[in-house]
Amino acid sequence: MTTEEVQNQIIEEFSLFDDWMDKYEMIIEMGNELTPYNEKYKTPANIINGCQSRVWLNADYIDGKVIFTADADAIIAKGIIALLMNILSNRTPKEIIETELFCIDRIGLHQNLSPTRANGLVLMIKQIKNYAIAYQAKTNE
Amino acid sequence: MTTEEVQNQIIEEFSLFDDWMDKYEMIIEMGNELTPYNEKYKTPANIINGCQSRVWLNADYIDGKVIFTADADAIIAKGIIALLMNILSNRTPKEIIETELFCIDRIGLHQNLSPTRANGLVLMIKQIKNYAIAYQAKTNE
Amino acid sequence: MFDIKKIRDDFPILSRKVYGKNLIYLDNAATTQKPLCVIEKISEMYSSFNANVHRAVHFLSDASTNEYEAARTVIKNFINAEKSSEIIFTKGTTDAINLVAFSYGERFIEKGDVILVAESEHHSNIVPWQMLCQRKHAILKSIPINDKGEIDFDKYIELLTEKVKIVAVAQVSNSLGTINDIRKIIEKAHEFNAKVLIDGAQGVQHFKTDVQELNCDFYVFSGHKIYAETGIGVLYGKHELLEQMPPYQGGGDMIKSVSFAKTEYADLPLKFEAGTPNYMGAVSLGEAIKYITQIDLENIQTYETELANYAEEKLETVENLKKIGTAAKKTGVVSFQLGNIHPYDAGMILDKLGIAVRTGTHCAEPVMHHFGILGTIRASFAFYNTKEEIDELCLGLLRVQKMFH
Amino acid sequence: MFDIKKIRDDFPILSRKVYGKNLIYLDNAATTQKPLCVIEKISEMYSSFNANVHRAVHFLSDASTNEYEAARTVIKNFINAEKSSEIIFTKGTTDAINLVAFSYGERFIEKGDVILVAESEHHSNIVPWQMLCQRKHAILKSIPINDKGEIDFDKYIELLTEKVKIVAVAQVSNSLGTINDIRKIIEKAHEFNAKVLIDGAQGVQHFKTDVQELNCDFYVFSGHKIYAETGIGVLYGKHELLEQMPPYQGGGDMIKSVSFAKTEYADLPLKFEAGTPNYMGAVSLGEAIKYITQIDLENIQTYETELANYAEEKLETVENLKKIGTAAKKTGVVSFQLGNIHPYDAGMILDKLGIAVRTGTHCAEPVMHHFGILGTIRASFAFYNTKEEIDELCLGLLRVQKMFH
Ligand SMILES: Cc1ncc(COP(=O)(O)O)c(C=O)c1O
Ligand SMILES: Cc1ncc(COP(=O)(O)O)c(C=O)c1O
Repeated sequence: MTTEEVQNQIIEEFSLFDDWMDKYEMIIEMGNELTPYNEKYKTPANIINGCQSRVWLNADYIDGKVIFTADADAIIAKGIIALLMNILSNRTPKEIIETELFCIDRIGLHQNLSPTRANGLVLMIKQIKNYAIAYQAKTNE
Repeated sequence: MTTEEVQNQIIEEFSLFDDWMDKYEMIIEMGNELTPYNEKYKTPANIINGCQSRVWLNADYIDGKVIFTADADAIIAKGIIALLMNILSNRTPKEIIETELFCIDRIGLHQNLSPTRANGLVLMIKQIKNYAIAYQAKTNE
Repeated sequence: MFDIKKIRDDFPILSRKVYGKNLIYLDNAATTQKPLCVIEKISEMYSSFNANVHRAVHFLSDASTNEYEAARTVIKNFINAEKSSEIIFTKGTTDAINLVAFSYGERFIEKGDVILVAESEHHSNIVPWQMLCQRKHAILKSIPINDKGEIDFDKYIELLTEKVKIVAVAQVSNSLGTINDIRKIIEKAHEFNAKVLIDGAQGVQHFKTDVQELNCDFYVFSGHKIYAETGIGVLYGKHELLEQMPPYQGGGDMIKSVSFAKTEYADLPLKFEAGTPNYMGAVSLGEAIKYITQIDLENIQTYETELANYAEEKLETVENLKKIGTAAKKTGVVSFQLGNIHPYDAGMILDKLGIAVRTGTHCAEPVMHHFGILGTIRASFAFYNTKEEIDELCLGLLRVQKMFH
Repeated sequence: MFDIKKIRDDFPILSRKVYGKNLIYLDNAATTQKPLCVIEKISEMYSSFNANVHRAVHFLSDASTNEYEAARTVIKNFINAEKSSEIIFTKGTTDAINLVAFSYGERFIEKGDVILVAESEHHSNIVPWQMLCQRKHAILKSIPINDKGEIDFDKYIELLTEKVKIVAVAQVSNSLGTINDIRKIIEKAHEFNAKVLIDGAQGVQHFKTDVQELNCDFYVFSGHKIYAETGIGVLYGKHELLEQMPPYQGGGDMIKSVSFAKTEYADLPLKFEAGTPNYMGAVSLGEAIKYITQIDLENIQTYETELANYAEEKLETVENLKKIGTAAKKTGVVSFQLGNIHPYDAGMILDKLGIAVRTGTHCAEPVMHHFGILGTIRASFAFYNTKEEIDELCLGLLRVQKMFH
């Protein structure tokens, strides 16, 4: 599936719910199901400091694909991370760089990603893209 | 005449004019008729620095009375000084201290004496009272 | 008479909806809402009386200068300063503390001097002193708090020596709500000839403050936390201290005369008000203080105390809720944790219910270190809040717990 | 299309009376009046969107933070900065210059360094540098002006040496109206590796400013002089310079983490915005800039130039009127003396006619020294002024002359 297809699927899943409470329940569930993050990667270098919720991000480059793992101490933040991992992990740098994250808006979670929310998620997306750019540069060397 | 009587007289004189222009003409005239100020008293110690118009004040204590002379470089300020001199110069310290300057308000010139007008007149009145207090203290020694 | 219905009607924002729900605004320690009279005063001033202050001879400038200086007098009376010239308008509490730290520090702080700051202070009452100490090679020490969130008075006394030049303490802690016994703190500091700055940002709006009776050397607060505009604050300082301090900023209005050879500074308060002051902010602050004076700060205090007691008790009934800050004397603020639910998660859910609380460290990280936590949920009250709103908060917290069971 | 009738209707204060006469407001260099859209935006924000910015997760805080940051972007685009983080909100021009003088000075100015400031600068662009030079034992030198009120470029070049670290010059002089050739000044300074601060307080509202094209290092201006609230101003600085500068004030929001042992500062722009910023002021500034952008700054410039030319010519017809400041390039301001009538006397009479002008030294005493005078009468224009108002001014001046014949 392309990143676009994954996003469309997510939008469809969320469209089943009218109520934000149900949406949040879903987000929370996704957070709980997130691939566990290796505690030894909870290094200062991997932390993305938002004022409110701490977010960790680790990247490995394997067989031309970037494998991200991530974690957050707040569950809602973690749920959104899970959602982002579904879309962006295990992709080529090119795919990652080219992906426009339209689904966040469409499922009504844009508030969580407003640059003024001090939760580190915007910075995390930036960081994901930066990794992709770096790995792409490496590949082209 | 008491300072009160002088003030009442001033109020009466000004009451002849409806128009502020005429009142200002009168003030200007009073300024022109002010007892000339001795240039040698234009010392830094005698200057009262308002932002806009410079005001000088000199005091002598003769036979139990305070004789003030004063000057200003703006004519309207000078006119108001003349008016104040008529009321307050050549009086005993006690008289000066006890005088309430009600006429300024009544003839509609309060704006010129608002503490926020940067013309030095409010500071001048303060200074006049300070001289009176100082001379009174001296007398009582 | 305290008529809560009427009072709520005075604040336009309180009738707005958030996500279709009634707004329940419990973030008053961050900033307060504005009564209609303040909002209208601002509009009226800009529509009829706007001109730069102090420097002109025309009608509008006179009018705005009069309003500006009248506001100064209102504030002087409100905190019972001796003179109007002791009231300096600043941008806010932070600006005021920086002014004192720089200007008093520049003149009086020397290498090896000690500055004492409570462990429970807001960053704005820590960092300026840190910066001063760095510049002057002075030493910043923290006065420990106990596990209720109260300043440890015995330890404070131990820290007091002849080397201590400044003690900087909040009237009320913004993260815990503790009312510090500033009278005793000031008295003791003065025995050692230390000067005391009281950060009144969370105190001045809750109870009557008398700077002369307290005998504090400096007192600071923010307009936006006492129902006025943003961008305005107050520094009160004792006249003889302000007189001795060099100016903080240079510019228009703070000088008597300027030449490239020599500049003479103006008298107080203008010496510390360089540039065009925020005269509209000051006027809004005067108006806000007139508004609460008319309601009467004692009535406000009575009502707020009742409300706070209700909140303290009611929150006890929420399972797994752990209060952070349990001082004997508190006001305005209840800070707590909800089981091991992340404050951010709780805040997100409460937000969706229309309830605005603050979550995180509240710009008081040393307090969080003290309690070994990353943050709290903080509900903070104003006199327009109601018991019903506190009930809604408690219901909201139950909902939160259900989601993160 | 520039419809002066419609524009005047946008400014509520312009229809007010003073002493029963129409207000003729010619004191725009001191502060400008506010369009209704700005006044209404302030009311609307306080009535519906007020909450402290940056630190909360609730709806209102989000809304006000978004408005605040949107204003930053509007300003970035308006002066064509490269990044939003180069836009620092300050209290005003004076505050911004003090920030640079302190922070850049703290890091980069050493004993014996030279700072150049034009003789025609506003006190706010002199005194902060004087204070810096005093602290650092650096040397403040003034760039002379000629008798037209223009910076003497040859003398400027003579003053430039490797010792010169900062050149601080106004885009437009507030007392004379001279438009300085800042492009050339900046270029020359950079040849000597000096940094240049441009005081845009009297420029930014009159013509399009592009900080990247100018290549200035710092650019500052005040909100209240560009149709926005008091208490807000802007410091633009090149990113790499701001990065290297230490913070100016300490407090909430400007830090990453605080402990008594160590404090880490936040990234730009927050590093320089300690404490609760004047977010409402910033929003009003964004709104004001949107308003003039919609009218189009080029239309404004065309109209204002026409108006200024008319004023310059018309005032020539007043007997005994002597202009102070006759630069080839001028904008916004006409400064003059009327025979030997004291400016204060003239101002008092004009005031009674409903005409607001400024009299005195205009916070630029060195200029007055240069011309050997104590002060001037200054009429300053905005795009809501009209030729009829200038006619009224001239009639008023005749009246003044009659009174003090
Ligand atoms: C050229 C210039 N610089 C600086 C200032 C100071 O601006 P503010 O008083 O808004 O800080 C002014 C205005 O008075 C000015 O005209
Ligand atoms: C106790 C205390 N001190 C200082 C401040 C800083 O105030 P401001 O941000 O208005 O400068 C605050 C508010 O955040 C506070 O609560």
